Formats: sequence, C-alpha cells, structure tokens
Amino acid sequence: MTHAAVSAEAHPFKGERPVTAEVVREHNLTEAEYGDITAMLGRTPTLTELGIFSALWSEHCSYKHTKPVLRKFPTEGPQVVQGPGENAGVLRLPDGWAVAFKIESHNHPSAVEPYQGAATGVGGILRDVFTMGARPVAVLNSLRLGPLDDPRNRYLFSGIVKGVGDYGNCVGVPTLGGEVAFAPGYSGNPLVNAMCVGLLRETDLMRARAHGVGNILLTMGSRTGRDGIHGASFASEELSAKSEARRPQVQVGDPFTEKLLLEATLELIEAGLTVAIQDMGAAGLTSSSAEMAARGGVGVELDTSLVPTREPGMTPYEIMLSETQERMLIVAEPHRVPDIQAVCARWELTAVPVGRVTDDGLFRIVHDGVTVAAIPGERLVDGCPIHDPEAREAPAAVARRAARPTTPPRVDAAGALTLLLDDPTIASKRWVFEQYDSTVQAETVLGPGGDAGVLRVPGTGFGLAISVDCNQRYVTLDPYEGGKAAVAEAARNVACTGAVPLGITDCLNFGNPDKPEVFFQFTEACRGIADACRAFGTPVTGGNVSLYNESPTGAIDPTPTIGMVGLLHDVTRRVPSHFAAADSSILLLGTSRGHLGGSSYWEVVHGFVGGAPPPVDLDAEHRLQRLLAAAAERGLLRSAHDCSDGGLAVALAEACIGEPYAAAPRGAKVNLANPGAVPVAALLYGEDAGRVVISCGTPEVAQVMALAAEHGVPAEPIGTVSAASEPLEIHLRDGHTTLRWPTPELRRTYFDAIPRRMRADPGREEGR
Amino acid sequence: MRVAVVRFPGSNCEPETCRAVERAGGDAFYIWHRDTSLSDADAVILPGGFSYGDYLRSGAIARFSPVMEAIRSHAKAGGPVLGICNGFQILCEAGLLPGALVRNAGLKYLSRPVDVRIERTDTPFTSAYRAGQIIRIPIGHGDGRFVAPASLLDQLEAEGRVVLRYAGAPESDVPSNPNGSVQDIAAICSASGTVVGMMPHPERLADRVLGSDAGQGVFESLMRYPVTPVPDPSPRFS
Amino acid sequence: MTWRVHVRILPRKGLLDPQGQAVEHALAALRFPEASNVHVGKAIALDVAAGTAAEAEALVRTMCDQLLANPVTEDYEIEVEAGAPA
Amino acid sequence: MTWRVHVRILPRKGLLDPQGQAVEHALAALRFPEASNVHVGKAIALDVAAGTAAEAEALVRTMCDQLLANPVTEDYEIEVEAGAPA
Ligand SMILES: Nc1ncnc2c1ncn2[C@@H]1O[C@H](COP(=O)(O)OP(=O)(O)O)[C@@H](O)[C@H]1O
Ligand SMILES: [Mg+2]
Repeated sequence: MTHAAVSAEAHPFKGERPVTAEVVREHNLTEAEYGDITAMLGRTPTLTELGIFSALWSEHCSYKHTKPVLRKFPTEGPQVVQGPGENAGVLRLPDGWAVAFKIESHNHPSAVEPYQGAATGVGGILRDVFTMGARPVAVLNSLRLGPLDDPRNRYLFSGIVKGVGDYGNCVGVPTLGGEVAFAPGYSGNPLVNAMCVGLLRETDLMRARAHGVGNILLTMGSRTGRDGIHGASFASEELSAKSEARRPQVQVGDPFTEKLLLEATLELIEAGLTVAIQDMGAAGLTSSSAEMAARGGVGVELDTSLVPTREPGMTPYEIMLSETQERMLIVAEPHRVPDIQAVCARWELTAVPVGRVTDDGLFRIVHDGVTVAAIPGERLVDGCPIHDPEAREAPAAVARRAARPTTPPRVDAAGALTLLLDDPTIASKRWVFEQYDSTVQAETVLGPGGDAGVLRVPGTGFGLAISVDCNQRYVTLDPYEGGKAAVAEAARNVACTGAVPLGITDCLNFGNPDKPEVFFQFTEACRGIADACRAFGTPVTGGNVSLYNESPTGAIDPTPTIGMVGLLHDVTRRVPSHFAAADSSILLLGTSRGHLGGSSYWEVVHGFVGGAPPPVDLDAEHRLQRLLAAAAERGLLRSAHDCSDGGLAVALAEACIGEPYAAAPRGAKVNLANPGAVPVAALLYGEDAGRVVISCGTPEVAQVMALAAEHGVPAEPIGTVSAASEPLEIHLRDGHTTLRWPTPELRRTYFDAIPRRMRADPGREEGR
Repeated sequence: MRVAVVRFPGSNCEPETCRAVERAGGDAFYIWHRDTSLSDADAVILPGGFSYGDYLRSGAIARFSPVMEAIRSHAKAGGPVLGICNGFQILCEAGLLPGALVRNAGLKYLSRPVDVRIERTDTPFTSAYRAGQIIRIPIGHGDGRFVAPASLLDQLEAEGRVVLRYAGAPESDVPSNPNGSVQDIAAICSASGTVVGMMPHPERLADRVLGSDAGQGVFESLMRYPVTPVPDPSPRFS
Repeated sequence: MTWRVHVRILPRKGLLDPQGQAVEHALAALRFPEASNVHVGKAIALDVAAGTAAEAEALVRTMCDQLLANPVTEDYEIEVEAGAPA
Repeated sequence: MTWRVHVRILPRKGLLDPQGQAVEHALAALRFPEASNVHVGKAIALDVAAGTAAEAEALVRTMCDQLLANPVTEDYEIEVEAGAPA
C-alpha cells in the first residue's frame, strides 16, 4: 500500500497535554510503533490521535502478537457463511436458517469489579451477535477462579455469577451451559468468558462495513460517560480535584437498555434501514467507527461535540475512548435517518447523527469545528506492526510432564470417588446455573447440568447443541495435546446429545506473550486446536484473545476455551446425559488404558498436578462422534455421558445422580473386565480420552454393538441401571473386588460441594 | 378467543406466551404498553420478563403504563386477566391483586422446575386441571416471595383464593417452596376468580417436544372459558 | 429553590427481612458482635424544585405514596437537606 | 449504650445509575417535573453497641469498608441517631 507521507492537519484540543515521550509510554506504545505513527502522519500526533492509536494498536484490537498464529486455524467449510473478522461467525443451518456465535473474555474488569465486570461481559457478547442481525437464543459462560477456601475467591465467584445471571436474565436469553474450574493459578486473576449464540435467516445477515460516501453515522443507546477510559490520559497529571473527577470509571451494565437496543437493532435491520451497524465494545467509538470504515475501505468524519454525553465537559479524547456500555454505531443513508429515529423512539431510545462516510480515506475527528484527529484510516486499523515473540518451553514444564506422584493416596479407591465428587471443579454447578434463567424463550430441550445444552430452532424440528470446554490442567502440562483435548471434549459433549459438531469459536486466555514459555503455550495450544478442528471438520469461525493474564504468582494456567456448536437434526431424538430407566443396559464406548497422567485423581487424591495428559486420537474421536449421532438418529440411546475429569467412575456416578432436580438418584450394577490388569484406581479414575458411557434398552444392545463395530469404535457392555436410590456397584472381574456407594450420599456430596463452601459467608449484596 | 399479550419495555416472555395461546387454539396478539385499547381482546395476559429492568421494584414502574387503565376496566367487567411472573408482580403493584412479591428468601434469583398443586379449578386458567393435581413447571425469578398482612392472608385462604401452592417430591434434595412465599403460595386470584397471578411459567413447559406440556393446561383452560365480549370504554387507536 | 432530599425506605416492621438477616450474619462472621437488629432497604436521593422545605417534603411524600415505596411492605422516611437557589 | 445507626449507600458519582435514571423517568411521566438528579442505592439500619456516638460511627465505618459498601462503585454516609442505655 502506498505510504501517505503527509496527511491532513490536526490541532491539539484546547488544554490538551502535549505529546511527549513520557505520554507515549503511558499509552503503552513502543518507540518503534511511535516512529511508524509519526512517519504515517508526517507530524507529531495530537493527544486524541495518540489515544486512538494506543487503543487500535493495543493487543486487544490489533492482535499484534497473535495474528500469524491465528492465521493457521482452519476457517473454511461448506457450512461457513461468515468466518473470522466480523462481530461473530456464522454457520449455515437447514431451511435458510443460520447461527451466529462468538465467545469473548471480560477477565480484567471482572477482577476489579466482579459483578459489573461479568455483567458487561455478557452485554458485550450479546451485542456482537445481534449486530449481525441474529436474535440471541442462548448464552454460555466459562469461569476460572482460585480455590474457594480463599474468601476473596468466594467474593469474586458469587459476584461474577450474579453479574452473569442478572444481565442475561433481564435481557431474556437463556443460559444453556458453561463450565467452572478452580485452580490456584487463577487467584487474583479470574477468567470470565461469555459466549452468545443467535439465530437469523441467512438472507438477513448484516455485516459491519461502512460504505456509501455521504452516508450518516449515528450513535444509538446510552449517553457516553467517562467509563473505562484508558488510564493513561490522567496517569501523570498531578492529582487535583479536577483530575480526580476525570478518573476512569467502572463500566456499569444496564441490561434493560440492552434489551431495548436488541429489539430496536433487529427491527432496524429487518426493515432494511441501515447500511451497517456495530456495537461499541472495547475503545468504544474509536474501534467501532475505524473498523467499519476500514472494512468498507472508506473514510469517516466524526464530530464528537454532537455525541450525547452523561457528563459536561468531556474532551474528544474521552468521548473517542469511552467504554460506556449499551451503545451502537449505525451507518445509514441520509434519507433513512428519520425512520431510524422513529424506530428508536418507539423503543424509548435515541439515535443521534454524529458523523458521515467520506471519500478521502481519512479517520477524522472534529470537535466544535476544530479537527483534532486526521489519520489514514486503513493504516490506522491494519498498520500496527506485528511482533513475533520467541516461543520456548520452560524446562520446568518438561520435567513436570515427566513426573509422577511421590506421596501415597489420601484415601482408598472407593473413598476417592467421594473426594472427587466433592471437588468444586467436578461437583455439580447447580449453585451456579440455577441463578441463570435457562428456560426463557421456551425452546430449551436440554438445559444446564448435562454434557451440552440443546435448544430447538423456533418453528422447526431441528436444534442446536452447544458446549464450552477446556481442561486447563491438560493445556498446562502439554499445550498441544491440551489444545486438541479442549476441542475434542467440546465436540464429544455436543455429540453425546446426538448432534453433529459444526464449528467453534475460541477464547484464548494466556499470560504475557513476551515470556517465551507463555508464547510457547499459546502457539502449541493453537496448533492443537487447529489440528483437532481439521480432523473434525469444525472450522474456527472467530474468537477472542486475552493475554497478559498474570496474577501476583505469575501467569494463569493457559486456558483456550472452546465454544462448540452442533446441529441436532431432530430434537425429539436428543439424548440426555443421565440414566433414564431402570434395567437399561450400560455400555462403555472407547478404549480404557488407565491413563492417570494429568488426571483429577492425581490432583485431588495425591495432591499432585503433573504427568503427561491423555493423548487424543483425533480419528478415534471423530469416529466416536459419528457413532453417537448415528445411534441417536436411530433412537437407540437412552443416555450418553462422556468421561472427563475423574474418568469412568465419576461419569458413572454422574449418570446415576441424575438431572439437577431428579426426585431421586438411580443405581447401577457395573461389571468391569480388566484384561490389561490395570491398577484399580487407574481403571476407575484414568482419564483416557474418547470414552462415553451410554445406556440403551437391553433389546437394542446388539444393534448398538453392530453400529459401533461399523464405525470402528470399541464398545463393551459393562452393566445395567438399577432402580431409584439403589447403590452404585462396580465389580472388578479380576481380583473379584466389589466397590459399593450409596447413591443418595453421592448425590448429596455432588450437589452440596459448592453450596457448602459458599455458605461460609453470605458476602456483600451485589446488584439491585 | 382473542388474547392480548401486553408488551412492556423489558418484557421478554411474549413470544412463547403467544405460542402457547395459539397451540391451545387461541388468537394471540401483542398490545404495546402505550396503547390505550385492548382491541376487543377477550382475555389479557401480562407476560414475564423485566419490565423497566425491574428497577426500583419489580412491576413498580410498569403499573403506570397507559395500557393499565384498559386492563383495569377489562378486569372490572369480569374479563379474564393472567399475570405470569413479572405480570403477577405488575398486577400486585397495580392493586389488581392483593399482597406483594418481594426478594426470594434465599436472596438469589432462582431458575428451576417446581412442583405446584392445583388448589382451584374454577378459574379461567386452571379448569383443565384436576383439583389437587401436582404439575411440574419452571420458575425464573428473584422477587417471588409472596407476602401479605395476616388479615389479608386469612381472607385469601377463607375465600379460597390461593390458586397454586408449591408442593414437593419428598425425596427431592431441594426445598419445595423455592422462595419463602407465605403458606407456599405460588398463585392467587381476585375475589371474582377472573384475575389470576402466578410466579411459575406455564408457557415454558407447554410443548411435549420440550419434555412436558404440563403448563399447557393453563391456556387450554382459557379456551374453555365462556367469554362475553367486554365493552371497551376507551377510545381506539389504529 | 432546589432541595436535596433523601428518602430512606425500609421493610415494614415485623416483615421477614432475609437481606437484613444475611448482613447481620455476615457482620457476626466478620467479628462485629456490636451490630444487631440489622435491616436493609433502599436509599433514594433526589433534587426537588420547591419554594420551601415543607413543600419539597410534601412533594416527595406524594412520590413515595405513588411510586417510591410499596405500601404493603415498606415504610419510608424523608429528610430534606438545605436547599440552594435554583 | 446502644446506638441506632443509619447507613446510606449510593452509586459513586459519575457512574452510570440505570436505576436512578429509570426512577427519574417514571417520576417525570407521573408529572413530577420538580424531581431531578435521582439516584437509588441501599439504606441499612442497625443497632450498634458502643460507648460513644463517635465509637459507634467508627465501628460502622469499618463495617462499610469491609462489607456493607462496594469500595469500587459505591459511596456511603453514616448517621448516628441518639443512643439508649443497653
Ligand atoms: N458456569 C456455568 N454456567 C452454566 N452452566 C454450567 C456452568 N458450569 C457448569 N454448567 C453446567 O454443568 C454441566 C456440567 O459441567 P462440567 O462438569 O464442566 O461438564 P463436562 O465435564 O461434561 O464439560 C455443563 O455442561 C453445564 O451444563
Ligand atoms: Mg461432558
């Protein structure tokens, strides 16, 4: 691209600080980056321009550390309508329907203010989806926290969960699933990843591309305040009452306004009143306008003095960088403006013209008639210099992968099951998901508490199965296998319901990429994700990268959360996770080798996190997925639940304990052969990948076995389901040992593990 | 039967409520909260959601919407009115039903299935059920604890105006009364029995494909209800 | 004149106040045995344009009766701070 | 002595206060143009056992900092009413 040597002039806003080396540093721009900026402009930038650059050239907007790695993801397939690069990815569904979905992190805001941080995280991801013209039909959330014995972590946990709940509940979008894991690495740096899934007619798809010189830009929704403004602007000001008043403020969510924005936006798009529309997320007005302009290859001019503000005296710098929530930026033909304002008024919102699309390719900001910023738009968005950090695995990580527990188990093989079910990471998350509305919209086929959430597409017979997953222990110990495992588990969870995995969105939560061992984790995990997605034919449709997640004790455990969407052709064929009927036959799909490396058993029972996590055979996983779909389609399955944390024994226990509000748990009589003479604990708690516990009517066993053989999936009948409140019995054919657990007690342990810990302190009352 | 489903800003259960009415054979249509006419509706449903974000108090602001006058006269004339969840809260705030719905005793929003016993089958919304029948339908609310002065409670019980009561499966590990409502009250009705408010969401479990249609009876009951068209006093728009 | 007015809305006496109880427990857990009889309600602050403090208070009383407080479950108190010329 | 103490907790200045906005709009719709700058927060009332009013206030200040108020989003004011012998 030609180098626009000297661009248009821009003048400092009255009273604005001159741009010095120190101010540049405050804006987290390197000398090299600043050099590019002055070269690009042919002059010193104004403070407003510097703020704009620092926002768009931040990691969050520019992906300067990660672009080359992310380019290696498979992003294509016949089902892909919209790949990465828009507000959300879009996949094709039957009958002209399409699904838009995206996951995003809100880690730092949630660490500072858990309730508002989590709430606004949900708000942001909802907007990403409805700006595409899709109606949100499900949200999911993936949470990581430090251990619950620390009151600070309990405070963060309850605040985050209430924030997620209050926001989604108020907007009226069901939360169909999610995950929560607890590990010391997240103390002081919790992770809050929120995923939204929306439905649209493929023909209604709306892309955020500004075009049409002379078209009008309007802001819709909340007035702009000083929320979450990049701290740099005041950092070095001597503290005066004035600078105090200008401190950036916590973003506060307003789900009521969001609901109105949602309805108004969908109405505007349906009526064809807009050329483009985009929510104002990170770096609010700056990124939304600059990105829409760049995508459309046009320039924009914004008059910040026209933007409705919540407080008097806001500077262009503040208005451009404000992260006030519940705002949208609309591009429309001039003659549409009155109709747009009428629709907004009906929804008790305001839409105000604040700028226009121009032909000079410049990103120009005017305030009270003075041009305070004029930047070549394309270079602004795409011109950020790319870094390629060094990636090197830490020797300690290699050693840890090779290590084994040195201390004896705390309890025997039978006692271990209770210990595992009481582990907050494995225990039921009912305490969490019962704070989330999971039935609003009345399309919930399978709600939280199973392997994946399932919803019906309104007015059709088909549905979507959705799951978010990541086992950060595996990723920590072996980033490549861990990346594969995250995709494999998400796909397995979706397949357990009978659905066919379609595609993923990912949220890559890592530490500081300038640390070689962190960037190694990043590149290796991404390589694993890419390989798994290729093997399963589930392309990456988008996602989000969150770096610099460092707690006082160092980087967080690497956590590439995978959000998987699958298609269930006939929702009446969906398969629940829990044993449904007494006397059903229980079968185990997949191969058990008793792999304890990286297992929950070692962590919980030996107090040891280490070893090599179970390798994932991607072909075997893919065959397993296809078998589950085929068996479900033929109506052969009464239940299917995959083995994840805690292996076969925990999977069996969960299938017995049953759905979150079952009147009573079921029992099971299980009879395990052990040809490999694997130690009992390894047989019960080993976490070999690619295994699923299914149940079916005894007459169907033969068909299931035949179908499994056809798909090349090992299958073995291992027992039968018994009546309500009967015990779980596991008999080991060799050694003739029988382990017996009363299921009512297992249920109590499983459901009470988290409430018991949270009862310790009612804590502060957040929200209304 | 023509059933008006009222949309307040922040309502969010209108579509499924309409679907449930139509599945039962009714003709459902939206009424915007600013409308002053019910457009010849035979019955009115105030759906669930978060009208005005539930700010201040659930239902406190919505009760002043222009449409409430028309609903008031519809109710006065004996027309059937159902408030579900937020709709129930609005009816209480508006004084169309007695008592109040306050923060759950557990202080948390609660989304889960509940078992409720049908206490009255002679209302326009429960005639399809058997007295004493227990149905399982979802709740989703943070302010569902029904409270009322003792004298009013006695009166409600004496007049048999408790329509649904939380009841529990003995073996279940969760309390049958999810929110601490006095006397396990999940739904009440007006003296005439024609205005009903309930916290659970029958429209959310009214379709076998979702696993149960236990709630559909509420809408089938309405279809059986003999309606004498209610004269609409207020001027009509559109 | 503009008057800064504060309204304090508390659960009606005798009504179960789980929020108050929860806070009381939390305070006890934090070793504040000195705290008892805790109740939690709403605080509303607003500016009111009125000639006299009495007029301002009367206005806010009507607002409370019509909207701000629930007569079935809540009691309120009004406090008018010194006013400033509008 | 036992002191009746009132705590008024309001959203920090400048922070978006959706609830306050909603109430302000509702009041306007109810024809109370006199009301403006409306904010909604929490009111907490409690009895505090302490020797002097100053001690009671100091105690409650610690309670606010540790539990009652959110240091990131809320500001609080404490008001100690006349005490009574315990
Ligand atoms: N944060 C959450 N929000 C909503 N639902 C959740 C959350 N965490 C867990 N769940 C529910 O509990 C189920 C079981 O969680 P998990 O043990 O992670 O399942 P799996 O091991 O199959 O991924 C999830 O599938 C989901 O339905
Ligand atoms: Mg699973």
